Amino acid sequence: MSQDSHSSSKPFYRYFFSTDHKVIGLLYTITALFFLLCGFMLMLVMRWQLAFPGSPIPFLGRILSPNLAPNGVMTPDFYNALGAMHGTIMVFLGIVPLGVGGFGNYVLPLQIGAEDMAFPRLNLASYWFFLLGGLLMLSSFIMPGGAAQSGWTSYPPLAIINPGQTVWLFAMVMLITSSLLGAVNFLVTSFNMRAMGMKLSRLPIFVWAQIVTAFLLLLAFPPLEAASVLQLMDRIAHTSFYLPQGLVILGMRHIASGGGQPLLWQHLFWFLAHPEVYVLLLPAMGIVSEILANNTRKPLHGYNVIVGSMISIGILAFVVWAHHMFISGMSAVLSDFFLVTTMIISVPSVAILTSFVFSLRGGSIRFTTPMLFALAFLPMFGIGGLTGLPLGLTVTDIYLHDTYYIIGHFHYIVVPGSLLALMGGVYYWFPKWFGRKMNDTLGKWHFWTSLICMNGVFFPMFIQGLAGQDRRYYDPMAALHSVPTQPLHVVSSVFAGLLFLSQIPFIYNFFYSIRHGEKTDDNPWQATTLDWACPSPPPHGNFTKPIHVYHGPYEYSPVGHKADWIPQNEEILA
Amino acid sequence: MKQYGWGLPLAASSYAGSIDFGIYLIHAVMILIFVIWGVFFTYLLIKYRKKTGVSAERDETHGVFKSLIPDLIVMVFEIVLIAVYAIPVWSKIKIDTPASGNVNTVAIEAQQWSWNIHYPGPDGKFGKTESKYVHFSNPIGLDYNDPAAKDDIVIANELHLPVNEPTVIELTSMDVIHSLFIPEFRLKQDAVPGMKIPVWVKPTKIGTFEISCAQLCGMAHSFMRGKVVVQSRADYDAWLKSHEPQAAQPVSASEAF
Amino acid sequence: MSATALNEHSSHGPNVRAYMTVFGALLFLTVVTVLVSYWHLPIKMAVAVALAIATLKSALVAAVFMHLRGERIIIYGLLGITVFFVLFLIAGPSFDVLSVGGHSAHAPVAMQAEK
Amino acid sequence: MSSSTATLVHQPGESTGVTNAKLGIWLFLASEIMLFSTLFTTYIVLRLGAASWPRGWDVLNVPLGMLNTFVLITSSVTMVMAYAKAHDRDLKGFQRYISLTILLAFVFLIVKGFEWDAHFRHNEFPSTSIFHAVYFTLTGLHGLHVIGGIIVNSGLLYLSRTDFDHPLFVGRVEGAGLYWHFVDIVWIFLFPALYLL
Repeated sequence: MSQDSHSSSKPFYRYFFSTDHKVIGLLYTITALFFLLCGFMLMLVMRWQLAFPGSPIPFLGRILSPNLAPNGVMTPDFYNALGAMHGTIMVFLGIVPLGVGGFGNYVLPLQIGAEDMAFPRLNLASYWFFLLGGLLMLSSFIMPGGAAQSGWTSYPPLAIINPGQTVWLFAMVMLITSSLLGAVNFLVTSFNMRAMGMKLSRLPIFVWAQIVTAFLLLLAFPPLEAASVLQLMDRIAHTSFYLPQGLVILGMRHIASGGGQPLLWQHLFWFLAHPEVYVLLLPAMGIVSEILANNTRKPLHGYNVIVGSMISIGILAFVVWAHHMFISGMSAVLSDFFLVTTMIISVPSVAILTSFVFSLRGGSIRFTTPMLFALAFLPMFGIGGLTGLPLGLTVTDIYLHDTYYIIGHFHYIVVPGSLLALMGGVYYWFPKWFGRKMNDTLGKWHFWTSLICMNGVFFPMFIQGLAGQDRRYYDPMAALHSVPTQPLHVVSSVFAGLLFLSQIPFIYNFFYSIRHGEKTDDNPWQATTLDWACPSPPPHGNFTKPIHVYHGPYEYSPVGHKADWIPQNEEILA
Repeated sequence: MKQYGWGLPLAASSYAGSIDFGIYLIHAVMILIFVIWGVFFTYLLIKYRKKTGVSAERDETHGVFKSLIPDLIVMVFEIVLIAVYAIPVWSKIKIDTPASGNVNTVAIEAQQWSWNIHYPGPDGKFGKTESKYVHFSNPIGLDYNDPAAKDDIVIANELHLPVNEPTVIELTSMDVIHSLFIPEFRLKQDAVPGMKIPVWVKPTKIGTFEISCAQLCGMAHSFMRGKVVVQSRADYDAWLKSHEPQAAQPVSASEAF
Repeated sequence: MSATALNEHSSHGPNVRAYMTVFGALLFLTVVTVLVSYWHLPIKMAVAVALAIATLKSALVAAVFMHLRGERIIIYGLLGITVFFVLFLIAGPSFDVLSVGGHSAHAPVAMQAEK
Repeated sequence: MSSSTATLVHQPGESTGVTNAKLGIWLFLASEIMLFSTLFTTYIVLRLGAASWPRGWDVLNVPLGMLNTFVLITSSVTMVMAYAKAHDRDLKGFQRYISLTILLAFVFLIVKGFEWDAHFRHNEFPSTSIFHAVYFTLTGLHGLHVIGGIIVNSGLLYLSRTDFDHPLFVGRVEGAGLYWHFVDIVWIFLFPALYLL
């Protein structure tokens, strides 16, 4: 797969085996969007069961095999499988590849003025590990024993007893390898292949976010890989890393040597999973900062505060993991320590949000479609972050843990937070990818309907959480204390359906505009960062003229200048 | 307050009040912060929207750290919240559980999809449990050769507690991780196999409340429900006496079930 | 700065004599660590000694064989951050097992020793 | 070995002064450090939480383990000698030392095979006890890394016939060397933890 693979005639060969970071970035984006859609479908089926427990699923009920949904009504095992796979697909196959693989691969080399990634073939291997891991994960539904059924967190001993977990573990190891290869590639590219003059203090915030994300991926994923290998050994070689002595499962004594500890998995899993949630968040913050600076026509407020906060989030993310385990039997003294570190890490996140809001001050704000998404990110991430406070506090977490309050909290950060910002990124960089703009009216329709539906789905969850509605319940009507809040399930489900419908304009707009979108020049948004200083779509090798960087990334409306922006590769002539 | 509704359920244990105080306080502060930022955010959007001819003013000199003052205030509030509220109440609830010697104790062995409530009986000592004795009629595997096990009472899904007296629950599980969740007591603790975790509660209201499982434990996770009946001391003793095993058979499965 | 120039700078040439001395030291230290374990020291002491010898040996390999001595700051920074997280990774769960020992059905060895 | 970056004109730019290959290898080793420290955490946590833990001397064959440690240390030395020879442009010397490294790696695996076979013969499998589970998993994963090292080194040996004077070749030998020394360091910690304590 040497250099000529890029220009060879056969399209399939040219796309799927090209080592150009732009082609791989697009492949990642489209594959991740497809996986997001699959994960969304699983959630819709779940929502039907939550809204009308025990009633047959309308269309799907007749198609599904009897052991998954006898006469249309889904079994609890199938519900658990849907829940586990929804979580896994959305996190590991959807948002991380979109934010890191898709945008990172395409935009990072452009923004630092490099011709390509440091190791192009490694980049291609990373995509292929991701694609095969994703397909293996999806195919686990049709494997004997069905998909994984013990939540995306797969706590043992349940994960050791339940069927379907082995394929999940193999797919996870492949996805982890893909992310590790990607992280090494990103870090070496950002440190070693910057254009002349692109000092670290002149990097756009998006590049800083990708650097911190790559560090999180690089150092947090291996523990989960080791823990997954141990769980694989438990399942296949009947060792008992996570199985204590003398388990009695459904009346039969479980024949295992015992001596293991279930909490060990939780420690190792959350050691990854907390940095993972920052991996979901940081690319979105990078995209929001690019769009905000561009559309307020003014440099970001407090560049150093944002970069400093991102780096401190990167470091602190590794020392907060056990706030997911306050009531899991972990020692209460350790909970106090993690309570303090959790509160410390909330400070940099708030500092970034404050800097974003203050960046609006004194700007001349253009309400383009990407700007709408970026602006909506701020209040939505605000709700997500604030509802983290009662969960981070040990005492209030006693009541709120494993209730719908938590589901509302992390969905607010991930869906109206990261996903909205990532969609804004698609609208923002679409002209760079294809040289054509996405339709604005469709974009605005998509924005307003998605925003309203997202809030409609997730806000009732806070109320259900306060009423104590338990998480991962196949039949929410079973528990007396969650019967009064059952109508809220119907509200959420209706809005979830509408949210699905509101994505149709986006999908149509995306594929329609590739060929028939309104043609644009190389820099439709008049952005100063280097990714707009090359033709769109950029040729192989990206920059037609040598790049030299003279000043910071967001040189907008300089004093005493006619044009209200100066690209990074142009001198500021006073 | 109605037992169940949209807000927090009835507070029926000694520390439920302090947990509710924390939840209400944080939600009040959250809503306040959100409203203030929301107003400021919309003001900025309206005031600084793009007007023809008016270009953006660059004001990097404007105090970057001055804009972080609101965050500082929130951080100070958080530090005070931790020092004054979180750590003391947490240690009251989770760390200094009353010694299980002289206090009314109950053992709960969760299993896949039911709660086995195990009372020590009049001798106040729990019988030893062995996994090899587990049988349909002896779900927790009580070893009847052990004298302390003779008078133990094992009942499924029905926890009786005396009112206004602290009870220590020795929580464990026999197969997977479950989580004992009693909304009214604001009590939630994972039952981890291989670990015996003491949890204490002092009910303050007589009545019947609900146990539900808060940690995914397989197929019937949502159907694994139990009942908590809080009675006056007299009723509690009477109920206990009515459930004691009459003639203690030496070996065969006890009919206490 | 073409690629080869960078090589010259960072590893200032291999010197075989250093490699051989480290080779001898490593063999010697391996024999020492095996002999020490032969005396069946109390568990805490044995762990400390074995850890010290192993750290010394790996420091030798890293400094001389992996040319870490004359390396650039970024590599030290990278390794420093990794070791910082490794300490947390090991300390967290171990502290949890030790202090929760009281709960667990069979208290860990360390707890039994003290009781 | 025509790598695609070499054909692009390398614009002068900001960099950390460390070659891409070396920085990439060190980043990869950082993730490997996290992987193996997780395995050591598992060992420590399971040992602390276990009711009883057998002494290495009674269960494992310590002399064989010590022999394996010598083998791996020697292979580390031959690896660094191979790098020295590659650095001094001596093809014959390089090929001699790199084949020695590969040979010693095979010896390590064979000795490890004998140890495992002895355990299997006494039907001690990973599922017999938590100690055996930890022993087999840790040494197994380390063995996989040794096999990875063998593949990389034999790749270098094969390519040295044609690309020995390619400018990036010395960097690649150094990278393979760094990886191999790391695998040796993991064994330096693994040996006392499993065999001696």
